[in-house]
Amino acid sequence: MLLSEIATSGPDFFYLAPWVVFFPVIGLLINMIFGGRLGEKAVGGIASTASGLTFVVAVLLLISLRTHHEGATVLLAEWISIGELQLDWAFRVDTLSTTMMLVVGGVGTLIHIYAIGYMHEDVRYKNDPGRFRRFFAFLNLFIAAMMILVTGDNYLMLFVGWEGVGLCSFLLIGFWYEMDTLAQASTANAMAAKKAFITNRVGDFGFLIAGMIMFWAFKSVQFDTVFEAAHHVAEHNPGVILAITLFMLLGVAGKSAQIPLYVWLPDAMAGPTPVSALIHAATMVTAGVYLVARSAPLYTLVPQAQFIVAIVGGATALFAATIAVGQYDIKRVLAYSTISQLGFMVAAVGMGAFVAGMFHLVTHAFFKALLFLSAGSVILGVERGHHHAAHGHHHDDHAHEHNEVFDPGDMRNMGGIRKRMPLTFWVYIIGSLALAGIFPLAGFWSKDEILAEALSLNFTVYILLAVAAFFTAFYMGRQVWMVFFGEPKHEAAEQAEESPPVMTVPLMVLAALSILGGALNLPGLGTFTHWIEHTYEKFHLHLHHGEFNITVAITSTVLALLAIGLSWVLYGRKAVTQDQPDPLKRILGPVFVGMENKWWVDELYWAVILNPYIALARFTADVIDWRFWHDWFHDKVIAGTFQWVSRTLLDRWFDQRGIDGFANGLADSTKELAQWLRGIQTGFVRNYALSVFIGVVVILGYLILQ
Amino acid sequence: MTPELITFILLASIAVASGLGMLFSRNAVYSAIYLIINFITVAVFYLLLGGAFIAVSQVAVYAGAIMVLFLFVIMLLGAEKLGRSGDTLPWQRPLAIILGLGLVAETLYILFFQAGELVALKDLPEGFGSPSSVGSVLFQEYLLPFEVTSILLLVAMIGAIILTRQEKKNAGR
Amino acid sequence: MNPVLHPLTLVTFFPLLGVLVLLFMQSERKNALRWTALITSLITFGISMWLLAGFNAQNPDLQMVIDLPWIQVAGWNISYHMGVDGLSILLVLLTTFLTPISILSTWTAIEERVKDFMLFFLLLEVGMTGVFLAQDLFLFYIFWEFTLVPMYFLIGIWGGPQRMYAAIKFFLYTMAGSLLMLLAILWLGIYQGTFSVPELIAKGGIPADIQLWLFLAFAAAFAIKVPMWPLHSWLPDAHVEAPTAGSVILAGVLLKMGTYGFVRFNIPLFPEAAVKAAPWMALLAVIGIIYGAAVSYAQKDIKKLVAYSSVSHLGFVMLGLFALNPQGIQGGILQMVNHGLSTGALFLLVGMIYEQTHTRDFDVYGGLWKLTPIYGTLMLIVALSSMGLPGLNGFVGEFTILLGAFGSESIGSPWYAGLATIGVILAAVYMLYMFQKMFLGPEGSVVEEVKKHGHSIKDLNWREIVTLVPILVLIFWIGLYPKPFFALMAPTVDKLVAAVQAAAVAMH
Amino acid sequence: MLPVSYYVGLSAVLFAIGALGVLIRRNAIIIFMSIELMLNAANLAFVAFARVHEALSGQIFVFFVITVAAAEVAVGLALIVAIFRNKQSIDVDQMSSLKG
Repeated sequence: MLLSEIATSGPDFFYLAPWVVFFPVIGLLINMIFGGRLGEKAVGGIASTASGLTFVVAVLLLISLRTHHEGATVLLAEWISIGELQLDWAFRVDTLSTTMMLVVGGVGTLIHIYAIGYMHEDVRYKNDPGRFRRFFAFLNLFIAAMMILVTGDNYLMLFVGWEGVGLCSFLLIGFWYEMDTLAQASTANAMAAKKAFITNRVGDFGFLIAGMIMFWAFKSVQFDTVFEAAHHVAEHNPGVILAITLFMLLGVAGKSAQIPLYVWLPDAMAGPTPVSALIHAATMVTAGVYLVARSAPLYTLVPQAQFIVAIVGGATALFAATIAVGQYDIKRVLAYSTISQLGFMVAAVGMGAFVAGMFHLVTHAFFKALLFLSAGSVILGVERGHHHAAHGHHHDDHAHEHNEVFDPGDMRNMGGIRKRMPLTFWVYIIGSLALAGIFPLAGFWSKDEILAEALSLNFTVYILLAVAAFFTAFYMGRQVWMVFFGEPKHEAAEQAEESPPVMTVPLMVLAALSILGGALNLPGLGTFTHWIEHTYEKFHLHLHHGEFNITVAITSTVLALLAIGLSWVLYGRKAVTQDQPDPLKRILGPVFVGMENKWWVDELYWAVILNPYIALARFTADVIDWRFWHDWFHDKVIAGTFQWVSRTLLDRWFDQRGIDGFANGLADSTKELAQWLRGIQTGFVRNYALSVFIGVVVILGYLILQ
Repeated sequence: MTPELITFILLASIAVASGLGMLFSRNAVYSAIYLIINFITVAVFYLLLGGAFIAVSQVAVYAGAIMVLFLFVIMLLGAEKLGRSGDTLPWQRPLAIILGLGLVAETLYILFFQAGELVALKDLPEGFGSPSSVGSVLFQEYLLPFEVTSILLLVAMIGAIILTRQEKKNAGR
Repeated sequence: MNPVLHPLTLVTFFPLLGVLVLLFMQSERKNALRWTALITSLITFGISMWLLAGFNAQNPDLQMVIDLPWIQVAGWNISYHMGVDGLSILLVLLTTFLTPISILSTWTAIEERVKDFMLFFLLLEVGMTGVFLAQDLFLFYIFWEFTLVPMYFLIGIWGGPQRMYAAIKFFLYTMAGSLLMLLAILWLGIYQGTFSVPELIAKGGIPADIQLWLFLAFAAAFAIKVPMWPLHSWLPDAHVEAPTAGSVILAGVLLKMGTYGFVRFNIPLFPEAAVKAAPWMALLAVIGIIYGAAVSYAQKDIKKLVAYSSVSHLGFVMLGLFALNPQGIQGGILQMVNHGLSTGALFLLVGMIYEQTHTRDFDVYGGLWKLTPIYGTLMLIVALSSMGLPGLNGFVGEFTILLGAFGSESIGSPWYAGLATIGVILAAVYMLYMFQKMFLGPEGSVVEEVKKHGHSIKDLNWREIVTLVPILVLIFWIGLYPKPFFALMAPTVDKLVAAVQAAAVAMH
Repeated sequence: MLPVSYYVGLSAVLFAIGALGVLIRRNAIIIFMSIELMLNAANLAFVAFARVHEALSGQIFVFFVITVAAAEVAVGLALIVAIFRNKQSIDVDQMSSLKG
């Protein structure tokens, strides 16, 4: 290639795309096979390097895409090919997938590095250092699966990653599988992991059905083929597209924790904090948003589906935000916040504001990862403090120290931590403000874009989202006041300690990104919009260009500030401790009880779905299959009838009285004869000889007489 | 009464008497000696009937070799006397005697009343029953049976050795 | 070619050579016996590889056919007719592949009457391979019934406490079905004048009403073997009582004889009846999928859970076969292999822990992952494969089956496949339940129990890992790159589908 | 020359005595000797008939009988020795394991 050509066409690194999967797999294998002999540093280093290399590849792809907007598809191998069904292992590089790769690789690497420090302490506190290696193996597996998800060139390959990340989520939620979140022996974490996987499977069921309808409608599940034929199919059979998109929504609801399948995400906080940050905030849960954005050519054809998606997103955003207000666990608040923010994104992509949704996805990845990691830093700091405090008391109340179950994540145990952990405090403030949507942090720009789009596209959703945004600012304010300000409410918080640099440096990087992330898509410039549009150009998809709306921006900023002020009134002036009710409870009464108890949705699911299924399964297994079918029908009816026929009918009546009467008579007479004949067999040789001799004499006599 | 008849009666009485002696003597050694006497008288009968070679064989093989073997075994086992420990078959003995007499009666009846007298009309040719004449028949007409007999003897010999060999149980290996 | 050295004869009857050698060995020399059986089965596997090398994947017809007249009395043309094609090659390979693995798994598990065990095992291999290769109905029937005998003894001698009940039930149940099949075989042999399957297919022309009866008679034998709901009652008994290796072979191969029978005999011999019966078979399959999954979940015994999961998995296979389109049938055949691998591996794994703990009760297990990380990892992979995680073998089979059934014309409605997809969720429910109960949570009481006997629960040893690794390799291979496996059967399946379609068109 | 019938009659008497010995006595050795006596009686008949028919075959037969008898005695006595070793007795009544 000539130099000039390179200059004009730019470098082309598309062939590197499969390496985004290979690098983490290599890292995973190295750690699994040799990890036992390597130290913690090496294991963490290898895993982080593997993750870092994927980021490098993603950056190279980004560079290539700047000149080759159309992207490329890298074919690795044929996968399944039966008749019309042609599925390949093919990697799709375009602006949309590369955005995801950058987020996954970038945030993933930072979290890997952070985890070296975090897991070092975590495995020490929980008394199982051998588990360090497994954590990083799982983390690399996750990166690989997530990369498959975002780079897949067909729906089925996307589904491979889709379930793969679900598996990693399961493994990592259940990382401390023998305890609960308070490190007490229990199956709670394992149950949470199982819950996550099965809830996701319900979503995957929708995905699979969507895939099957798609195949029989389009005879393909490859993106380009499907999207190109979508118009044609929609004209003849719009119901098919509607069905596909709605079933796909079920998948989205599972993976991205939307109503009605969001229930797994709060429980997923049982996993170590880096996992919560990486999987359950920044990357995996956004897969649903990515899926809708990827399927934009389908969704734009069916406004009904779009409406439903948007409503689901908006409702989730508000619903989860209300629950977040009533939570006391620092990570649980963030978890509901994540659900709420995912609702924002889903609502955005549902309305057709794909760029806004993706933009919020990116900025959210920054500040939510930051928040989770800082929360982890806080928890570890409090834990260290608890450790110190316990050692201080070592002499006087030894027994008490061991019996007390201390929850380092309960915000009611904290307070005044800003003095003990200043660095964590500052980055947390940045993350919170970004999430609350305060100018000029990243969250402001992206959330505002969504709200502006909503105002023009779907007013109901706008109302839902605006109220949700108000709640967002409120619960973040509540959290910050409770955790960082006021006086320490527990001696552990009093003695909390700042985290080591291996943890704080990634925090600072993420804080910087949370501040500057908005620059990606400033109003007027629209860098990110143009960038994403390249992907949709091919399908002649005309995206709705949301204009910056100053009214919306001001309204939401005022709302946010109002909410923060309100939270200061309630929580900033007076500390809330474990034994006294939340100040909000006095005002809201039963409504707050509902928020505290997550509106009893889990209980509802147990009552309506899980318990009936378990009862039905037990009934089927025990009564129908075993007692009725196995024991009664087979053993009693079939075998019993046979035995009755053979024993009673044939044997006792027919055989014993009829045939046996005759046969036994014969047998008995034979027996008697034999008994008599037996006497002749004396066993004496002489006796036998006598018989012979008798024979001789008799025969001779006979001959004479003849 | 011809001298021939006298000789016959005399010898026959000895044969029958020695047979009965064998039958009824308590001591097995006596039985064996009675049997030897019996064999020798029979050998004399062979001579009278023109079987010189057979007579000699009878004395040498039967009265000599076989009976010596008997005596040898009797003495080896110390089984000269057998205690009478109640007859297990009480009716065997009378029945056997009756049957034995019956058999003799039947045979004699056949011989003397049905078949008619068997009389040797001619004189024997020269050398009848001599070793050379017996030998020539034996090695011409009866060569194969003769050879088979040798195998029989060999087998009997081996059999006897194996049967009497002391089994060395649990020794060695 | 010399009929004795013909590859099909060799691959079928080579284990008999091992049987002959075993007969002359002392029964106390257990290790020598084990090695002999293992090497015999490995050589048989080698022969099957040679068979594969000579197999032409492009040819849709029977290959390496050997056809010698055997019993030609009174117009009965029974022949020694063997052949292999795309429908059977994978199953033959599965048989020869799983046999050495099962033998290896008995190394320490079977200590009593090792000689007899190995004898029966090799005899069983002869029967199973013969079933997949026989192309003469009479010969097939002989092999089919022959497999019962060694399996009966394997369960009845080396089984659990209820072994005689289970063995007799297994025997009678299967026998009852086969007798109906024998009647149908005799009808075909007498009225069609031949027992040769290809000839019968070529001849066709069986009146539709008779076809239906013959179809049902064959189906009775095969459905019991599969087992299709509601004829599955013998399966949990047989599985729970059988020794580990017996369970592996039972699940891995013997059940496949039923599904194989459907695709080899029922569908091509009676295409019109098959098309007519497809919705009903699909209905039974879907009920089996859901029912098996639900019942699995409620089990307290690990082996029983796996046994009922077979009912569910084989429901998928049946659903695929009666989709009567390429996706469904190819997926169904591949899923037979997948089920053989993953359920076989599950039984192996359960057997391995049972050897140490002597209990299969879920309630006493828990937290094993900490004690046995390798065992836990392998179990996880196999469980994931069994519940159809994409990237592992189970998914490829299940997805193609569901896809085929979803658009199948003969089934006629996507509802069946839609409902069957719920089985995918339920599979996750019971598999994860099993995994969680055994490996996650705090340590179960069994750990203490084992300690009381002066042992501690040990992780897998090298022999056990070697037993499992080949299966794992295939699990990943089929999951990631199933193309060579599909390529083996594609032409044959296409031909079969074309024949059935033609029959379906002729019907209307 | 005496009629040969006399000799045959004598052989019959001797045979009967031998048979009686087999039937009456319990000592295995004496039973054996009785059998020898019976063989001898038969031999005598053979030789007598050979004299009547002037054929040497009769005498040859006697020769064979003697040979067979020798073999028989060798094996028979060996058996007796073996039995004696096991049972410390040669009473045939004690060897009755064929009793039905």
